[in-house]
Amino acid sequence: MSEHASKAVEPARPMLTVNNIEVIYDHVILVLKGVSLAVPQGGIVAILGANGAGKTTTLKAISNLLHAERGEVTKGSIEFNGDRVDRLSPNELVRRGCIQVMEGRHCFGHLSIEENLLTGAFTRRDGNRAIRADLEMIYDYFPRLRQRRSSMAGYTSGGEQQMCAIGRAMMSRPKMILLDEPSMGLAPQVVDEIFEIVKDLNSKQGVSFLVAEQNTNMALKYATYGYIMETGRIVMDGDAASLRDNEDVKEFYLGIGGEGRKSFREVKSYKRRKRWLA
Amino acid sequence: EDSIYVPLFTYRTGPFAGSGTPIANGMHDYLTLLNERDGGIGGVKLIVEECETGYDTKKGLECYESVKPKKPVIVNPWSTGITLPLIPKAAVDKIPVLSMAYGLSASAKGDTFPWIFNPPATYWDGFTQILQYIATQEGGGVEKLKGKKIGYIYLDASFGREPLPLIEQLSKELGFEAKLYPVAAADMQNQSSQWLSVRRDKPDYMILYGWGALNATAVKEAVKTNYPMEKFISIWWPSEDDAKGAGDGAKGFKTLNWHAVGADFPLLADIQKHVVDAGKSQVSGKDKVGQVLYNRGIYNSMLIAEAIRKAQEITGNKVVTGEDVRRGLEGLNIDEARLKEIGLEGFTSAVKLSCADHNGHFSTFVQSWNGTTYEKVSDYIAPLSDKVGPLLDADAKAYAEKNAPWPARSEACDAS
Amino acid sequence: MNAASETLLSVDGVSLSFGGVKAITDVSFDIRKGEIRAIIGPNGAGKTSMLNVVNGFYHPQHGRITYKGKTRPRMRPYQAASQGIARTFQNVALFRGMTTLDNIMVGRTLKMHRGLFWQMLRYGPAMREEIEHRRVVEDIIDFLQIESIRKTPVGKLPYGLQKRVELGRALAMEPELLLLDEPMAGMNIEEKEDMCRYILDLNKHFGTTIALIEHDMGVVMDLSDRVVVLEYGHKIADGTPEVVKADPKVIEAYLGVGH
Amino acid sequence: MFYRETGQFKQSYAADQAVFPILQDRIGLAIILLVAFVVVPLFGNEFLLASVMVPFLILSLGAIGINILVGYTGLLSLGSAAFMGVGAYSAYKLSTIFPGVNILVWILCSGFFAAGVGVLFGLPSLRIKGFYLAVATLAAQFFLQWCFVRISWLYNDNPSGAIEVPARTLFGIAITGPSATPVTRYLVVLAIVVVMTLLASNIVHGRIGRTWMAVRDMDIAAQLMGIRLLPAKLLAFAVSSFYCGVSGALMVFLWLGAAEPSAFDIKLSFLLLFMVIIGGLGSMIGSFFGAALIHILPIVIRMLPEALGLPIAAATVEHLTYLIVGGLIIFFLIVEPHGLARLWQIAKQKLRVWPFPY
Amino acid sequence: MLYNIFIDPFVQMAQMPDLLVQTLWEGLVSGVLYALIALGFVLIFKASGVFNFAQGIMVVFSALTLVGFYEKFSAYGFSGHTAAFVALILTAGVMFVLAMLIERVVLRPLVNQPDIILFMATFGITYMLIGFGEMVFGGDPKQMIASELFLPSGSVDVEMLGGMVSFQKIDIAAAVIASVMIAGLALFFQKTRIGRALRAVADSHKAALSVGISLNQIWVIVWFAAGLVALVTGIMWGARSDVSFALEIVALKALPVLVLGGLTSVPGAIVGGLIIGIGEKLGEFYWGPLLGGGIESWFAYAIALLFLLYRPQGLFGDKIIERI
Ligand SMILES: Nc1ncnc2c1ncn2[C@@H]1O[C@H](COP(=O)(O)OP(=O)(O)OP(=O)(O)O)[C@@H](O)[C@H]1O
Ligand SMILES: Nc1ncnc2c1ncn2[C@@H]1O[C@H](COP(=O)(O)OP(=O)(O)OP(=O)(O)O)[C@@H](O)[C@H]1O
Ligand SMILES: [Mg+2]
Ligand SMILES: [Mg+2]
Repeated sequence: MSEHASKAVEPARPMLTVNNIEVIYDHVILVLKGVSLAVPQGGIVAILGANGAGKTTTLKAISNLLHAERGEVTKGSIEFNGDRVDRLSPNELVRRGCIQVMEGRHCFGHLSIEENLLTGAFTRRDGNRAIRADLEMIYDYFPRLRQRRSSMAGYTSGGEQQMCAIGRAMMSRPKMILLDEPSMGLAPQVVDEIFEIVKDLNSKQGVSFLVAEQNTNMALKYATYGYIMETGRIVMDGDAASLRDNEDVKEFYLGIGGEGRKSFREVKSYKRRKRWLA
Repeated sequence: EDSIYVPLFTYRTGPFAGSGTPIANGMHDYLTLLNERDGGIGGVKLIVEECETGYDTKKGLECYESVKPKKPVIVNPWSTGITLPLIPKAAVDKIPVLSMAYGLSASAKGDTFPWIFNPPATYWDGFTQILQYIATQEGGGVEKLKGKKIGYIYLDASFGREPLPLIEQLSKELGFEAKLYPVAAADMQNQSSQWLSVRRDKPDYMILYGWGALNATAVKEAVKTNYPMEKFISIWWPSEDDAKGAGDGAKGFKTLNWHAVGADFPLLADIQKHVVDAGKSQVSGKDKVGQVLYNRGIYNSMLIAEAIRKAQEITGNKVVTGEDVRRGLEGLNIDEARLKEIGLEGFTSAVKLSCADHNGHFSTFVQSWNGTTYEKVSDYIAPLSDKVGPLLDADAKAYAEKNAPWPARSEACDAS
Repeated sequence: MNAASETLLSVDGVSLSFGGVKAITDVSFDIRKGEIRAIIGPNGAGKTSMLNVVNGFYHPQHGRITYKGKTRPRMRPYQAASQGIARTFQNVALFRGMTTLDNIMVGRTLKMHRGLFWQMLRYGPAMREEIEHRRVVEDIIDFLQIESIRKTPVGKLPYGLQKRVELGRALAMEPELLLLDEPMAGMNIEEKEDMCRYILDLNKHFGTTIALIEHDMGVVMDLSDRVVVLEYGHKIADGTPEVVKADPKVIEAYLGVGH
Repeated sequence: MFYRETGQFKQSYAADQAVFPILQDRIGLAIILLVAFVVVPLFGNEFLLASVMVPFLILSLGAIGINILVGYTGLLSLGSAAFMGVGAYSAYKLSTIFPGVNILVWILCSGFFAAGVGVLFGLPSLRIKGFYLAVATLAAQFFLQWCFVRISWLYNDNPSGAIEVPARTLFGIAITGPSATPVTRYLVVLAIVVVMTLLASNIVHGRIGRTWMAVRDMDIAAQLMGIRLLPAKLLAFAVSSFYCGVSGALMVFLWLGAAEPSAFDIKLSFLLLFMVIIGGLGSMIGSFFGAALIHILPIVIRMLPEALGLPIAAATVEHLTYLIVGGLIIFFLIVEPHGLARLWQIAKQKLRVWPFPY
Repeated sequence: MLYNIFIDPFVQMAQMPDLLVQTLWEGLVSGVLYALIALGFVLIFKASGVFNFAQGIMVVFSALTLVGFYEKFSAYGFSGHTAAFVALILTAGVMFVLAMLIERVVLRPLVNQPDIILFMATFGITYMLIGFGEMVFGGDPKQMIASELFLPSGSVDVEMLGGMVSFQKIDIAAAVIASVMIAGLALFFQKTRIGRALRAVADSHKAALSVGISLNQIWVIVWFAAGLVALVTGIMWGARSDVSFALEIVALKALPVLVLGGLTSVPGAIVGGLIIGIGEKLGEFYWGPLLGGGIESWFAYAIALLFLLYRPQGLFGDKIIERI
């Protein structure tokens, strides 16, 4: 593993560190088997991995939402800004500046889009004016939301809900956003836009990101650092550029094996996925 | 060691606890007194045990099953719902059932129901007693009821519905007009529409057959509608609390009763001394001793105790069984002299049951609420037995037919 | 693909609105038997609504839908199902409390006929029927390579696998027309490749007609025979992938310059 | 250690589709049946049989009925006690109109009347959902209860207003009425409950059961799979009410012996619903667990002070019972919201991986 | 027969308009009282998606606590009004502690569970409150301390329409208090930050957690508010009949009201209450005798059912979102 190599390129002190955590669902299902990762201050870190690798679980463990699904962190620790946070309530974590955008939207269906966005500002104490300004900012990022601002979120399209969820998280003015599959269900243009927004927030406001993403291409284009997960373990990590050049990653995550990008029609047989470990 | 097991089914919990608690206390304290003061009955200690039914039939039956192995000499279900399933069981299990002025009215017929006792009067008796009282208010006999409008507000369940056939028959015979105001159990505390109808119909008299919160609410609503209280007469279940809630307006509210109110009897003084002051009672205050339902419990236990005594007398055994107590009940004869011995002179009228008559159809009187307590305001009124009798006979017969094969009475009658 | 093959479904001038929101405005297109037809467009363009109209979940205010030569004024969802229209959903709509196997078995409901009486006895005809269909379902499970999660409650599966189970459930209906709403969202390249194979195999070997909504342009362009492009409920282009890809309106509205 | 399925390969889909595919489960079931049919009647005293087991089984049957509706089909109903009442009253009427026919026939037939009424009140379920539907079924509860009071034909104009169970026999042995011994009553109830549980379990494991669960989990998707909601829901109402009806008839005929309309009041509806929830929605065995927790546990608590020789007043015991049962309900929900049945599963799961924690 | 159903009642109404007015007033008052109970349900449902079975017992419990405290104080010789108001404040305190306990012990561990599980948990709470309440207060009915709390008694009798219509002062007070409370709560939900958060929580616990809404805090607030509503309800109902555990049954009356108005709507509670209250009284008074009376027990449900068939989410309830 390239543990020491990663140390060398770490740009700043870590904002978030996850030390060797183990997660169990329902008291019996062991899902994460010792996951460690770090997100530096002002970094964009991607977690990549197949379905069921445990990306979502990792993010939920960090944001303390596991509890609500009868999951539990049984070993290891999580630190945010130098403090242990694995015993905090989710809202306390949001107050400290770490918010998650959950996979699969989870908008408040009975609230209008605008009300949804405003709930994002629940923990903020900096007054109405600032909140309004941010609302405008979100609408500028996602003009589609402005059009639908008074619709009930439950009736909007999948992509609109995804935008709403991301916008809602941004409304809390976080220091760090945990993004779970932000590009899912979004039109290609909007995917580009989202990542541009990520970059924008990162460079202008110094927001750090931890992104779990299937669109590896995109993720590695914008991320500074990446982790690859398989069945509950981190199997590889490295800075984005080195991952992009790794042959295995190319083959399995970027879909550009030796001879460059293939057509989806030409994939001949069902390949068996290569496992690094286990 | 020798003892007689007397279980008491009580309900100190649940929505009817307000009525159940004083009854339970009365029953319990009387029997405890016998143990404390006299060492039981005829020298045999009573084992008095409460089983909490919560006025729930299923729990009541559970109580029954749980006391059955301990050979109880009598059971007091204190709920019509619990009584009914026990009626056929009693003969098989050989445990007499005392359902005092509730339960199945027809069980007064000792020939058909040798094991069931429901003294001192049935709901039908009660209804005719109220009618007669009304008639005397109108200055005469029942013929005075002609042309009168009589309202009947009742719990819309078997208890309240039982008098309906009688009402129908009597209204024809006596020429009064009956107005019915049923109150569903779920609406006990919400009777405004019934009382609106009362306002519309303007009945000359109102008769109440209610239970628990229904009574208290009815009195309040009657006060609210300005119904003249002296014309509002209830069967024997309302307590002091039921009238008190309505404030001064409730003065004049009337109920039937067959025993005195108040603690002014030697026996109750003894209870005060041996039981309450000794901390062996569960009453929450001294003033509770002597209240209507407390004394109802006293009366109930007096019947139990006297039946046991009678059973001892008949059989010559000290430790009696359920079968003996059944005979004791049939031979029950509490005359004035005996009442005086017990320490309850003037508490109630004499009680005498027989093989054929398990009820006695005794007279009751009317008492009136004066703002703090109930006062007796009428003489003892006998029921219209000629009207009620045939109904009872028919019902007992019908019961036996419907429950065929209903066993014929095999228990011999003691000569009395 | 034979361009002249017969039309399976045609949509004529369909308009759908919810209160003030116009989801679809006067859209017409057709799907030919045996083709893979893609529907693309920006978010909120009305793609999902279009599928909902096709299988009778929404009833359009205007326009006609002709399926297998028959026009129905108000198709009910179960009618659509019984005529061979199956679909998957954008927000996975599996029966979360049931296992993978049971979910796929539900897809066979229409093909099973034993009534309450036999079901109650279970042994005998009902069991035979059950086993017969179980065999079909096992084939599907094999095909989709989800053997290992056969008895797992689907609520606990990761998103990607849920999508696969959903496909399996739709396949169990042996559909003639399969509507897929973003079947590959939330999958990585490798899984997408698998999914593409499944779709192509279905299309080729079973001749299933497929209507596909997808935001991954690589997939859409590689798989589909023809593409419809919607924007704000209007159809803005229709044709082969090459034509559509080159259409400036489509580039502006949807693809962006990068693609 | 003992609960391992390793090595138990299924040779056929038939074996795999079995309701109890694992050998140990089948052995366990056999033992339970043996205990229920042989050991309990031999060694149980009257109280155990008459006041614990008979009610427990009857309530379990009712709970299965409700589980079919609430747990499997996801339709919240609070009218189940009334459907039980329909069963009881129709069994009563039938048995008095045709006294010659065996009472068990009528008890089972009463289910059909309940089913019919259930279907009628199930009609709104197509439009109304969730807690709203619960209130619609409350209409059934109160309306039917009102009928039980008002329509005196239903109780043969008995002045007591109650239905009273006539004594009836089967093969010359009294099974209803006062002389039916608790053992006979227990065995009759047990036999009926076992058979009906088996049938219900077959239904829910087959096509119809899957249809119901599909409707429960996502009715829109179910529709698009070709399931017609109304027939599916009405069938669930019918089967569920059938079970409730039989359970109601059994309740009056083999348990209570006589019943007033208030025996079928809203409290019973709630109680049954809670048995199902605490036992485990969508689980047959859960219905039994739930009935045990809600019916047997209070009895045990009530008897404890006496058994331990603690002098606690009956009323206080009752208060404590309420407190403890309430507390336990909350406790179990927190430990496992999916009910005791799931807890049982997890226990088995742990047994499977034992001695490792997971 | 048809005459009795369709004509006679209206003839009666026309002939005795004073009784009609009185009936309407009684309906209005019961409606308001139902609405009060319903309001407690709505509060909790709207704010957490929990259908609180314990609301009925909370009404009883709060009323008993109030009377219990009052009895304790007056035993120490405080004057009526002082004792009553001190008791009132202490009772509010008790309700607050209760809310905290419920949040800590019941709701927090059950976050994000299905509605029906939380519903069940409130049943556990009901059991515990019954057991605890009966243990502490006993089962006897108690008198509500209405006059000590400056609630008016007696009635205003107005001569109108050829008869006497009497309005109970306590009913007028109930109507006023209920209206004020309902208006306040409606504004609170629609217009404030917390109100918005409450609705968000009801929608999805998980999503609410993820945006940093403190469920714990919100639940305490809401259950406390529901406790206060229960207290007011208890006082009002208690003044009508006694305070006893029998009052619990009344809570069932709130269910049709709730459903008719929509489980999530504060104004719905009052509108539903009025429709049910008035419908029920008119039904019982004018049409009830045709069926032998006593139809009130199910009539309310029948009305609610009819409305539901027309609008499955109740008159003002949030739309049930069906979307694929
Ligand atoms: N609530 C739960 N109970 C039990 N197991 C769960 C639960 N949630 C997730 N799992 C299991 O945990 C594993 C990891 O799931 P997770 O959702 O974290 O994967 P993922 O990497 O995010 O996958 P995807 O890319 O599909 O979103 C999966 O095998 C899944 O079955
Ligand atoms: N039931 C409904 N009520 C109100 N509006 C609706 C409803 N269904 C869809 N809409 C609206 O119609 C428009 C089209 O929605 P649709 O779901 O079809 O979009 P889509 O093309 O599938 O978008 P995406 O790619 O984001 O999934 C959206 O703006 C949506 O808000
Ligand atoms: Mg994930
Ligand atoms: Mg869509």
